[in-house]
Amino acid sequence: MTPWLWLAAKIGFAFAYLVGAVPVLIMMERRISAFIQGRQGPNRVGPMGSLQPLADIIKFLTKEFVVPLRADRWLFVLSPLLVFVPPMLGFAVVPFGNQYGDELLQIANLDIGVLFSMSVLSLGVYGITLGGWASNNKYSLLGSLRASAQLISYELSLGLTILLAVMIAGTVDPVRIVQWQIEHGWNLFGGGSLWRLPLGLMGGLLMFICALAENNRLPFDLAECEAELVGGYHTEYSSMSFAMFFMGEYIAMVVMSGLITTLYLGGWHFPGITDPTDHSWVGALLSIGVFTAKVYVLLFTYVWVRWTLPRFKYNQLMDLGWKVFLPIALFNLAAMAIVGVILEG
Amino acid sequence: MATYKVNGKVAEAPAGDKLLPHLIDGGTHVPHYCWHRGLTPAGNCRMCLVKVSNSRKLEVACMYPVSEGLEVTTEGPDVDAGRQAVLEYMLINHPLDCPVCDKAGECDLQDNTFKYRNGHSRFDENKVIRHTKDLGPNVKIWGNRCISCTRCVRFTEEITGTGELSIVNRGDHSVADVHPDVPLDNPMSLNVVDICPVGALIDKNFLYQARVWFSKKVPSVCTGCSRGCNITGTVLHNQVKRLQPRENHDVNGFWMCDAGRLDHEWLSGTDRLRVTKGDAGDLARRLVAVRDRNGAGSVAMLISTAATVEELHLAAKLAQRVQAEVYFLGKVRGARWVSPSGFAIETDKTPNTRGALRVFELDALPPASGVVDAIRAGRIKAVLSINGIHDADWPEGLVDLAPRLELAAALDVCENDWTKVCGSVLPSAAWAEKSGTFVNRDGRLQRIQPIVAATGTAQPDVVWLQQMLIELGERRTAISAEGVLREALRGIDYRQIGQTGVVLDAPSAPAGVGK
Amino acid sequence: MESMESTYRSPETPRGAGVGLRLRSWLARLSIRVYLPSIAAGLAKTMEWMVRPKATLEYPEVQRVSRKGYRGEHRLKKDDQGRPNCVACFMCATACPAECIEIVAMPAPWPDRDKVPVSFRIDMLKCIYCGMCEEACPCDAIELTPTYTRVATSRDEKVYDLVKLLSN
Amino acid sequence: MSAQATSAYVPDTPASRTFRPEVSDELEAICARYPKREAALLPALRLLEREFGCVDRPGMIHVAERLGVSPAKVFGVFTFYTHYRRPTDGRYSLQVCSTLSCAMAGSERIHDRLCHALGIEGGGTTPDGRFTVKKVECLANCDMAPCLQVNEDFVDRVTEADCDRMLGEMRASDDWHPPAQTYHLPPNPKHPPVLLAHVLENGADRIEHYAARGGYQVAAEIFRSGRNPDEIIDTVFQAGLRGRGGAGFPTGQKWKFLAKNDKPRYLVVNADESEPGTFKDKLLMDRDPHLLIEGILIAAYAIKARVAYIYIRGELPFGARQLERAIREAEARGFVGPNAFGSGIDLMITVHRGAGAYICGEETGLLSSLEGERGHPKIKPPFPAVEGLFRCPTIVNNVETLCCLPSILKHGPAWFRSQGTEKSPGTKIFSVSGHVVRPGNYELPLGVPLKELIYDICGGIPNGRSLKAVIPGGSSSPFLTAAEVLATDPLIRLDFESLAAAGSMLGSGAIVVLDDTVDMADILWNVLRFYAHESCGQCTPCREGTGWIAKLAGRMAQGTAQVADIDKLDEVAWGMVGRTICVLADAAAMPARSVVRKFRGEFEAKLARGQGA
Repeated sequence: MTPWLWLAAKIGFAFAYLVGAVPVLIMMERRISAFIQGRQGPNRVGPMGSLQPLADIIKFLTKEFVVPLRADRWLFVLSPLLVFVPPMLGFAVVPFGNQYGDELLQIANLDIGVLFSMSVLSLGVYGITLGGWASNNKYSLLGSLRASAQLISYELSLGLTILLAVMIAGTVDPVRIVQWQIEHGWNLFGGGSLWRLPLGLMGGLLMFICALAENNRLPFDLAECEAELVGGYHTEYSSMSFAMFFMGEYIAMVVMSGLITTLYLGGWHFPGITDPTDHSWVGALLSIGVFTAKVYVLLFTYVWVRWTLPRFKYNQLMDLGWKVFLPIALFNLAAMAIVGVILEG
Repeated sequence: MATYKVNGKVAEAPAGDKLLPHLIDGGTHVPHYCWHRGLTPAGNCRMCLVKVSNSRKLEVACMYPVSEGLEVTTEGPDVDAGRQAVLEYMLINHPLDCPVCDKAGECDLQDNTFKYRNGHSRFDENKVIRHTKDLGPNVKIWGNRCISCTRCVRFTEEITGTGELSIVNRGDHSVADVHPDVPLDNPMSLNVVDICPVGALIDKNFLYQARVWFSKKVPSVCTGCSRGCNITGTVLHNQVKRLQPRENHDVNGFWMCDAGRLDHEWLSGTDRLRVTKGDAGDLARRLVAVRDRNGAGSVAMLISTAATVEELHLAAKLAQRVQAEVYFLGKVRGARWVSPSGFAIETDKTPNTRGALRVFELDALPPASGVVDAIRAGRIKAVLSINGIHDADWPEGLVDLAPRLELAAALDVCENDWTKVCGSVLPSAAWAEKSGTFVNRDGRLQRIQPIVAATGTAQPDVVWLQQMLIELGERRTAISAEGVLREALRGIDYRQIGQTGVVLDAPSAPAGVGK
Repeated sequence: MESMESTYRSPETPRGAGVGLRLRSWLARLSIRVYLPSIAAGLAKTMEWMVRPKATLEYPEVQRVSRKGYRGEHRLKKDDQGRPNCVACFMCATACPAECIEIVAMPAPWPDRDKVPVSFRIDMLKCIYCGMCEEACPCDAIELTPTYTRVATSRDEKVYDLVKLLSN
Repeated sequence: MSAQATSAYVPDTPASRTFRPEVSDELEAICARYPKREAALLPALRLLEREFGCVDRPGMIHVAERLGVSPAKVFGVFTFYTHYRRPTDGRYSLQVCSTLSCAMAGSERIHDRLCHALGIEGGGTTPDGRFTVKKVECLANCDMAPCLQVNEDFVDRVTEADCDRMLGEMRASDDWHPPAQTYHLPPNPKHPPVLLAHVLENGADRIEHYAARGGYQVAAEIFRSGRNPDEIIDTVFQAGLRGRGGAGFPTGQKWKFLAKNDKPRYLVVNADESEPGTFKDKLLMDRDPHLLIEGILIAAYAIKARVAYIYIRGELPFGARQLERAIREAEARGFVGPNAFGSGIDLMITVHRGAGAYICGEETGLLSSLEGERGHPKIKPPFPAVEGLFRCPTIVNNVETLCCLPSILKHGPAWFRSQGTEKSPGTKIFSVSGHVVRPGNYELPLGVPLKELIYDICGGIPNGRSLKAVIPGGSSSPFLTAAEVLATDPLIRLDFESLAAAGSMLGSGAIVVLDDTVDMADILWNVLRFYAHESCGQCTPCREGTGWIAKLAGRMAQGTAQVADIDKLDEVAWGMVGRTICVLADAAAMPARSVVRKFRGEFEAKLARGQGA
């Protein structure tokens, strides 16, 4: 197979992987929320309600796309795409499996993959901001402003925790970070060194919390806070354009989970299940499976947290971001640097 | 006059008078059943027990004479205990079927039981069963509810003198009844239903028509004859369900006749006019046009003596404006009936003959037959009828002569042969649907007021006539019926008339207008 | 954070406490500050609920059995001869706070009672299912059934007449 | 039910009834005896009964037309009185006395025997329309208990064998009458009778006999001498004669209360002897009617009444016939009628028959009845002496009271006062019935100890039984227990004061003696049933209360009541006292209260047994 075909295949797989996750996530979200509340959740369409997302999609597709009066039509149409596309790009550098033959199961093997994903992921806020502004609705605008402020605030802590993982592994190439973890141990647990254990734990936890904030998930979904802002930045969106926001959010969650998996949870590897040297199709599938499992455990936690914790107030959100997480992340990074230099030269 | 004390307060009454009416007039609550102001006292229900200083035991106020220095106590534990005991006895054989009893809601027994009893009965025995049957064409009796107060018996003996009712059997089987072959069928028979303090005697026409607490009661005046009995209308769902007499000692006492009482069924009849044919302004112009074409006196107005003083006043203005000849439409039926107690049912079955005499300043009203003669003579070219009687004595030949008229128009309440041939018909509000005043045969000005709303496009004649007068430039704006009355009879307004009326002048009762 | 502090006041360290107690106290304060134990407890609680049996019934396959005293749709009871118990006394209409009962009465054709309804209409859309009519009924004629599932496709259908109420 | 309904006796009702001309004239003659035509209503109904066998609807309409009253009024009056023959009554109406003394003597068995023999239920008529059996209230024949009335004739001391025999005879004949009643007077050695001195003598009811023993001398003397009527009133007043009907009001006093106006005055003789246990007036009227007539003459003269009515109860047709005949005899001699005794005074005496209503023994009820109304008592004041019959001053006196007058005027007040006690002078006839060896009428001076009367004069309790209770003055007087009767301190004497002090009353002097075999609950039920049946229905407490306590007592007699019902009966009875126009409610309530209080233990034991079973 030619490299181009491989590339096309991997892109196709990644696209399907991400888009396919959306209905699964919708279903997870609804069923888990129902279970936590003692309900059944949707279970009528298809076996166990599995076709409910399909029904939702049909519904969204058949609904009317309404552009509000005096909205900025172009930006209004464009912004859902801006939310939808960047997370997908971020997945390009995530190694979602080991390798099959010579071919790494990663779309683009960039040396600075981590930095790429960081930069691309933060683009998502444009879609939100523009969408809110283009709606010509004060609630939407407020929601989008909140979203951008929130993103900026937590981007810092997120970046610092990513840097922590990079420092532990000593590389910015995701593949090699995974490799390092296979060899030494998960970054979450300090990569095989006892003194790094608290730092890793703290970093992993912080990264997950910041990911919640980045993805506008509860308890940090101030941007679409119904009580105050109707629907937040997507108040005016309907039909498929609303679905794009929706999908974008879920895809961002998947990508973020993939990133956390890669940086802190040992990527596609799980001792005893995957063999890094097995480059057969079996090994490749197993590694994809492990990666998927880890990602979905994280996604489950997203949902679980959502139906457990109440929404913060905006001032609390900002306090937490700037006064707690940022110092902790900074301290973590400094400790890593200083102690690392002292202990390991 | 003797001075006595009621609950410590000094009162005065002629010595020897029975206590009860004076207590009630003095505003003291004394429950009673057998006593009725319009009947001789019987003293048998034993409910009006009071404590008097001259007697150890409780005495019935309806039979106890006022005497100098008497001290009367009408409340307190002793008196209440006595009344409670009497009520308990009264209730033991009473069926307690208030839920299906038409009297419920206006029942003295119910009210007093609510006031004095605790809802508990010590009576565990079988109740006495008495008859339920028709007493006559209008009255039905539920004997089980009868408390043998004999009000109805005394009414038929003292007021109508017909004596159809008596208490039959004795002891706890006592119940009011008629002789099996002689029904209760006198011209005032339904009054026994009003005076029955419980639901034993029931008006068959009102039977199960309404629960009284859902209905509304509006005071008015009967239009059944020139007596002008004061009445109260019971209304439910914008329908007159029943008419009852209202106390007015200058007119009808406590009573009214059955004919007047049942004279409301046509109000919601199918032959009521509900749709306007033509238009008031147009009609006015055409009347003037007829006058202009044929000269003064070519227009005739046929006004019924059921029209109110206000309507007559406006009609007089219109007649003046179109230089019309005025004739009057009446309704004279039967023979005068006077009860031994002096209650009279008049032959003039319209309420306002006297009012017409006064407004038109006539000594006698030209009868409707004059119109027919005038049309035959070719003098009259237009006839406008203003009628509020649903079965008036229309002059013979009028309908047949309609083709010879240039204009036939009617303001009427019901469809009849005449309105069928009229080019313009303006539906009028009937007496129960409008405000106005009548002068009864004794010269008493009394007031009616709307009991129900008019249906369709019907309007009070006061409105129609004012519209016509406005069209003719006689008036600038329409005013209320009361305003028209002030115009017609200077210095008299509705507040002055009140609920019992005012006397306008010395009586010389007119006999009504024939055909 | 101020509001949080005000809600979760840190436990004071008792005066003259030993080292162990002081340490525990400090840890407790820290844990509250960090929220994590509380969050963990919350997550545990939601997890517990997730695995519990569900409260939701799979309607309409599984129908709820109405508890005693459930106030659903009305019905008019009949006696053993199939005649309505109702004597058209209007007590229900009088008691009804929603004024949704409309009765027209007529004399009874049977000797054992005076009055029967010729028309008995309940506007179920006005009804607030308070059960006062049942309380007020002296003849045990009207009652609220456990039925709660009746649907209609027009307003008129929800005005129940005598026939409907008797067959309800 | 249906079988019975088809076989029930349904008489043919004609479309109209009209009196024959001679009856019509008779009616006019009757009407002429009253100032108002409607007062002839009761006699007119009697005419209907006589002419057409019953009072029916068309008959009532005819009478209404003739008397100028409404048919409903006639209907109301007719239904008030129980003694008129109903259209559904059979040829022979067998009326079994069911009140106290007769009930104790077994009238229930007689009734059941008759019903069983005829195959009908009580109150029913045989399908052939021949026999009707019903229970009636006291027939004033208590010493001859049990008593039966066949149409208008009395049968004394009926046994079950008599029933069968009589039924056989009645089946065979269309016009059967029992043998004429015989009278007896038990020996009374201690006190020679005054009023009853001649009643058993042959022909004592004839004017010849009466005149021969000095009768009408007093009246003749008074009328002829033109004495001042007030003198006579004073004489009676001084004699201290007290009313013998029950209340014991001084007669002279009553006469003095007469309103002084120019309205006509009426004397009304209360011969409506219907208090259970009383049978004295019946004897006087049946056997010595002229004594009464002389008394009437004296009283009428004294009170300046020119019209006297004798209201005799409907159940005593023989007495009425005797009186009418006696009046005719007196009229023939010129004692009664226009120009009586040649004194220029016109005096008319009319016998007016009642028709079976105890309440007509109450004076205002009697006056209502006499006016042709339902016998509803009237509210006092005004008292009859001020405004009575036809709204004129009226004196109502008992038969026995009037019978005392001739001897008082003959012998003087001092003689009268020499008998009896200070406050209750004179002799009084005591009607003793129930469980005594010699029941009957005893004329004794007032103040005789009750104990002495029962044990010495009447021979005590028969069959070795012991005394349980005594009703000293008719069933409306509170009961006395054996202990009270036998006590020596206070000794209960038969006078107004002594009995009032004992918590009871002398009443009409009807003494019913109960031995220890009786069930007091049965007795109470019997008494209260009587009052429930006889309440006129005018006042609420009496109308409903008598029925209620009778039903309560009924359940007690049957043992189905609760112990708590004893207090309920007591309270309900108490609620009736003093709240009504007349004293019938009190008359029912007072004995009821005395029985449940004095015999409470017996009631409790019985009801407790009933509940246990």
